[in-house]
Amino acid sequence: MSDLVVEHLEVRYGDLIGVADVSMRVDNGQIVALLGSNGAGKTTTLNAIAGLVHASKGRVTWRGEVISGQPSYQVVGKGLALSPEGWRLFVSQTVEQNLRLGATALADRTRIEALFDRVYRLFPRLRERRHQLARTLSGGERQMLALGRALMSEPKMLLLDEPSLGLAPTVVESLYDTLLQLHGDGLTLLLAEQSIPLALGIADYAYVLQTGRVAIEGKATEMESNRQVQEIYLGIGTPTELQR
Amino acid sequence: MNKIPALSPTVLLAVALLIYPLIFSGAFYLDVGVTFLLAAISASAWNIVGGYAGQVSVGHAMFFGLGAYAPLLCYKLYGWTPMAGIPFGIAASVALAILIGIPTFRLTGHYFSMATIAVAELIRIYFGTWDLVGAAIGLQGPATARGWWDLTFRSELPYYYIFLTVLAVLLSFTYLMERHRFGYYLRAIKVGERAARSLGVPVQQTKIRALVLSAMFTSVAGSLYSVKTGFIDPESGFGILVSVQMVIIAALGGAGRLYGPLIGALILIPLQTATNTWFGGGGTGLTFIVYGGIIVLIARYEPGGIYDLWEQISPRRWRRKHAS
Amino acid sequence: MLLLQVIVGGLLLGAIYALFSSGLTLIWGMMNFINFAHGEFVMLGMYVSLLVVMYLGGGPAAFGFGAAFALFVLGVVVYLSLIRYVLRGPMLAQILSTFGLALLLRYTAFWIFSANFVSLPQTSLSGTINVGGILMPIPQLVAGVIAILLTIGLHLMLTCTTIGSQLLAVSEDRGAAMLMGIKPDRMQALAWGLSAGAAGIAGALMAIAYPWSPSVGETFGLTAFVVVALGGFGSVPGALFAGLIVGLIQALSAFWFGPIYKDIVVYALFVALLWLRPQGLMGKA
Amino acid sequence: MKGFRVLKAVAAAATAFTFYAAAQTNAAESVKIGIIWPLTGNAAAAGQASKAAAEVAADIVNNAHPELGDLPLAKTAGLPNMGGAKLELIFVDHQGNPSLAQQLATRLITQDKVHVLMGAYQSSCSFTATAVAERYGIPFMVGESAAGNITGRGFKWVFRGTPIASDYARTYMRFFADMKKQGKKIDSIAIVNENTDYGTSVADAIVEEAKKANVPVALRIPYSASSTDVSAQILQLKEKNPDVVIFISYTADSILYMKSMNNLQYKPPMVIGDDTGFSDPSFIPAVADAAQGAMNRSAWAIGKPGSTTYKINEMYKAKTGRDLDDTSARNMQSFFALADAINRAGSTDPEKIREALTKTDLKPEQLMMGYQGVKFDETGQNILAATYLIQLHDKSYELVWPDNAATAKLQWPMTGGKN
Repeated sequence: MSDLVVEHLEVRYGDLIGVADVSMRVDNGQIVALLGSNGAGKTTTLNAIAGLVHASKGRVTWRGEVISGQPSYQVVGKGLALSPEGWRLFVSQTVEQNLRLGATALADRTRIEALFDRVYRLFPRLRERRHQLARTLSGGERQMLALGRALMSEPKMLLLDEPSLGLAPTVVESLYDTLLQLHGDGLTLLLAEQSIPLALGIADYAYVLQTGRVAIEGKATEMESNRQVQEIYLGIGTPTELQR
Repeated sequence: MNKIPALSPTVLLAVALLIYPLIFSGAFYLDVGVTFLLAAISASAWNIVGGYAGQVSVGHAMFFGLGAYAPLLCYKLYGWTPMAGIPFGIAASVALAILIGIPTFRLTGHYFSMATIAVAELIRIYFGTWDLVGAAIGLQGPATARGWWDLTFRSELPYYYIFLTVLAVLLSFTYLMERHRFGYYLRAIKVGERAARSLGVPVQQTKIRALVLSAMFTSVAGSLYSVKTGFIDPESGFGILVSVQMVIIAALGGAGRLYGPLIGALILIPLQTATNTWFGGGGTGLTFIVYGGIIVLIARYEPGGIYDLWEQISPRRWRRKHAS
Repeated sequence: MLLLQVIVGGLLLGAIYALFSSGLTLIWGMMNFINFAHGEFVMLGMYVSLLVVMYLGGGPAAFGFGAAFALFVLGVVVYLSLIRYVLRGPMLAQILSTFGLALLLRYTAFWIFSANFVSLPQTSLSGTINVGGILMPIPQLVAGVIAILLTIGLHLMLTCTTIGSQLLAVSEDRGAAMLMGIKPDRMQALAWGLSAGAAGIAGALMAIAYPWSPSVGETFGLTAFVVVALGGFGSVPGALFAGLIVGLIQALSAFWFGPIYKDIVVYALFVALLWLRPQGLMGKA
Repeated sequence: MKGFRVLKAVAAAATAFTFYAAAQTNAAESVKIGIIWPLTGNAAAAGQASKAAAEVAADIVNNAHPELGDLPLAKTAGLPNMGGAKLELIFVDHQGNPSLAQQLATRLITQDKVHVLMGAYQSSCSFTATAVAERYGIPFMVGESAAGNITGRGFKWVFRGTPIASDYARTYMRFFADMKKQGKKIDSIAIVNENTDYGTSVADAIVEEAKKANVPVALRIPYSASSTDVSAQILQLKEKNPDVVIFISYTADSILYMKSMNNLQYKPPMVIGDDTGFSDPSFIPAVADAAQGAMNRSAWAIGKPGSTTYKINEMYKAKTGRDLDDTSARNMQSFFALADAINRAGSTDPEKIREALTKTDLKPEQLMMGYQGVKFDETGQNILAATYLIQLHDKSYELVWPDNAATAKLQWPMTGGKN
């Protein structure tokens, strides 16, 4: 049975359409990649799943429960955490405060220390800088903090929106190592990426979005050789997120 | 289809305003009518910069006050007809608009509102200490008219039609402005300054022009006030309530709409008059409890102003909006 | 010596400005919302103090807490019943709602307590102490010191506690805060409670030394706006410094140029500063 | 047009209400007095107190009060010359807004058909409201506004019962002259005035009279009545150290001054309050232990138990729970003068009432105030209006000047507070 099922999702921003029709599923323990050019609707899809924007049509089901229509502060409590595009850290607060905020939805408060420990073991840099303001961190450190913060709610599934954007190649590499490690620990991942080789390198399954619809889907291994995918990226499809 | 429904409310409104004095000929109702017209003029003047350009000034009393002082000052100093002061009021207001527009328009949002409040308060306090303008005691107009040119009438009727004419001029001007390129510039600025700039809109210049136009008409409103009342002091010219009333009337009716301020005044002035008539003599403060309560309810349930409500319930507009 | 005396007086008053402005700056920074009824919260704090003294016979500590608690509850109620609905609306609807609220609160107090001026009966705080020739009236001294401590306390609460961290998170990025599992509505209600509560205590502190009537809030409201804009919207330390500075400027200009010029000087400096540094003294650039 | 219907409905409702109000009383037999005061806004406290005073005055005229001695119209019920007609008061609230005062005067005259008008506390509102009365030819009694030029604008229909700014100033100068004769040192005075029309006009008058009387004004400090801190002013005074400080202040600020002077240990030889704030019933309880010996201008004195004024105060106190203050008492006195003129006119005809007003000649024993009488000059100003000086002894004011009326001995210098 699939953990996450998205059926015919549509999101409107006033008269603008962010996502026209997206259906997808993520199975327990999978890594699923969500591909597409800038403006194809990746971010909107993730935000709709996490409850940050409202679906105007369609529905999202998580482990048998319909979660579309629920606000994100409820969704996160069900084990589904989103690390949003651009990380959106609380830059005027310290590293530790950011992490603690990540644990807000945690039902079992006694787990906090263990979770801090896990994050600090994963990212020793964050332990060193735990009293520093988030705005003083470097790009790579910010990514670590964003990931760590999302992990603090002890999610079953992690939604990551363009985690590698704007990072140096070596930093991206270690990020993906970490993701694989987390996956090994049993975390399900839904990963939105612009960079195809990176995402397909670790994903089991992939969806390609174009103008707010699923254009192609398939096993990651098959996708890598699919010509259509390449075409989409060469700009045959137009970005339409802001189109009527 | 578009032209007729847009025209007929205007005609109805014009006829209604023209014949109001014939139906309500009592001096008190005429005075309420005059008060209503004055409120509509001030709020419509504010609307140019506050509504159309979206620059919420909470200090428009500075122009109102300058306009109000000028006629009575001319009368006091030189014994001229108060009418002679109106151009001086406009000139002073335009100068002030340019003077404060250049620096304050660099500020956005609440900072602009705060700066306008501060400037208006500054002028109010200063006028309260300035002997030439009567300091705290204020200035009086002619006690009895020397002739028609003193604009000191026994009846309210001439004031009513003078004010109505000014309102008509102002609204026609605004109507033309809406359709002129300048009007599009203003709307672009209201939606987003950065986007407007990227579309080639001269943002700073447009905002200052809007403020100057708004200041001119606000100044005229102030002159009309002091000529009709025959008295002005710092509080009734520059008081913060004068500014706030313009904002409230425009917001209540619908800011950035041609008839928004008019509709706002149509609601607020009778409301003020009615609550004061019914509860004022009791002295319990019920006047303002009811008045404040109604304002809160409107803000709570109809944040876009009454004009929005009207659009929602008007089936013709509804259909048009959803046809596209 | 005389000058030093003037400075001390200005700072003590400025401390109270700081306290009630810190409440205003909190919701201003967090929700980008102008509250025209903030001065009315101060006024209600004064009346609550009077009620506590008259009917419960409490001392300064009791009426301070009473005012803080009553106004906290009022702030939350106001948020839940009114503000949350206009928060997303146009700025004009916000002005409309809080201006209407100000009238409603002012004249409800007027109805209940009449227009007459009242003052608190002599409390246990009275007398003057003399520190090296500088006279400090004990009520003002206690009020000023408590106000500074409470403002610092509010700042520490925001920066050092989990709940404060959650409040700031909502003000910084509402969406991201929701992703953490924070309910913004609850935090904003809390912010309104804290804001009104701070105003309430400030009212209680003013009431010790100052007679008042229902229209007293008007004056405080305008002062608070200037302090908040000077200090930077949303900055509690900014409000503290700006409050002290405004108190000081008022006292000095009243002494040097005469009391009618003190507001002129404050407004002129304020306008000048806005031009030079639009984000305020300590605001985020 | 929808909005038009709303306006019409409101207007209709207002008309209906007016008819309803009119139907409730027997219009033919009563004299309608329209009274315009600030019942809300910043000056509401004064307006409310004056409203209660006018209601007491109407009660005295309308019902038989033989216990009140020579007070005109007290013995009889109603106006004897008009077959016992009653006075009917219609109060309206101008909120301190001159334009609204104008509109309300119009309403009272044209809708409520009042026979006479009274008002309007703030000078600004008196200016505009009296102009309407003049235009319609309705007598207007200015109860309390101090600004000099309310009368003297060539108006025929405006009368003022109260003394005005220049009267007060002359009183102070006569008092100083008296004191100098007794060997008190008055080499310089200071004036501290709130900066709206009231404080400014009184302070201007004092400066002018002081010049004539050769009393140096060492310092004049205008300030805003909404100040929350007055220590800077007190330190300025302390620096100049004048012999007498005159405060022209409203309520909150006068209390603040007395408290702060005590706190900052400043005590001039004498403090004189110019009525208003010093006469507010809130003043004494708030500063009794800080302002002992402070003087106050007042034409009103409660008097000894059993006196007419004492009885009036008891009636007022039963209604409001507070003592009658000077401001309200002056309004009340103006009201009596107006009622007396209406009675003598024997008619509600405005012209007859106006004529009766010009012939008013009330003697001191017919008054509740310490005036030398009520008699209007051709501008409408009461030329016999005068004032006492009273002094705070323990928890009440005692009349200390002029000597012939004094009930207690003047203390000079003042004792101030505990500090």
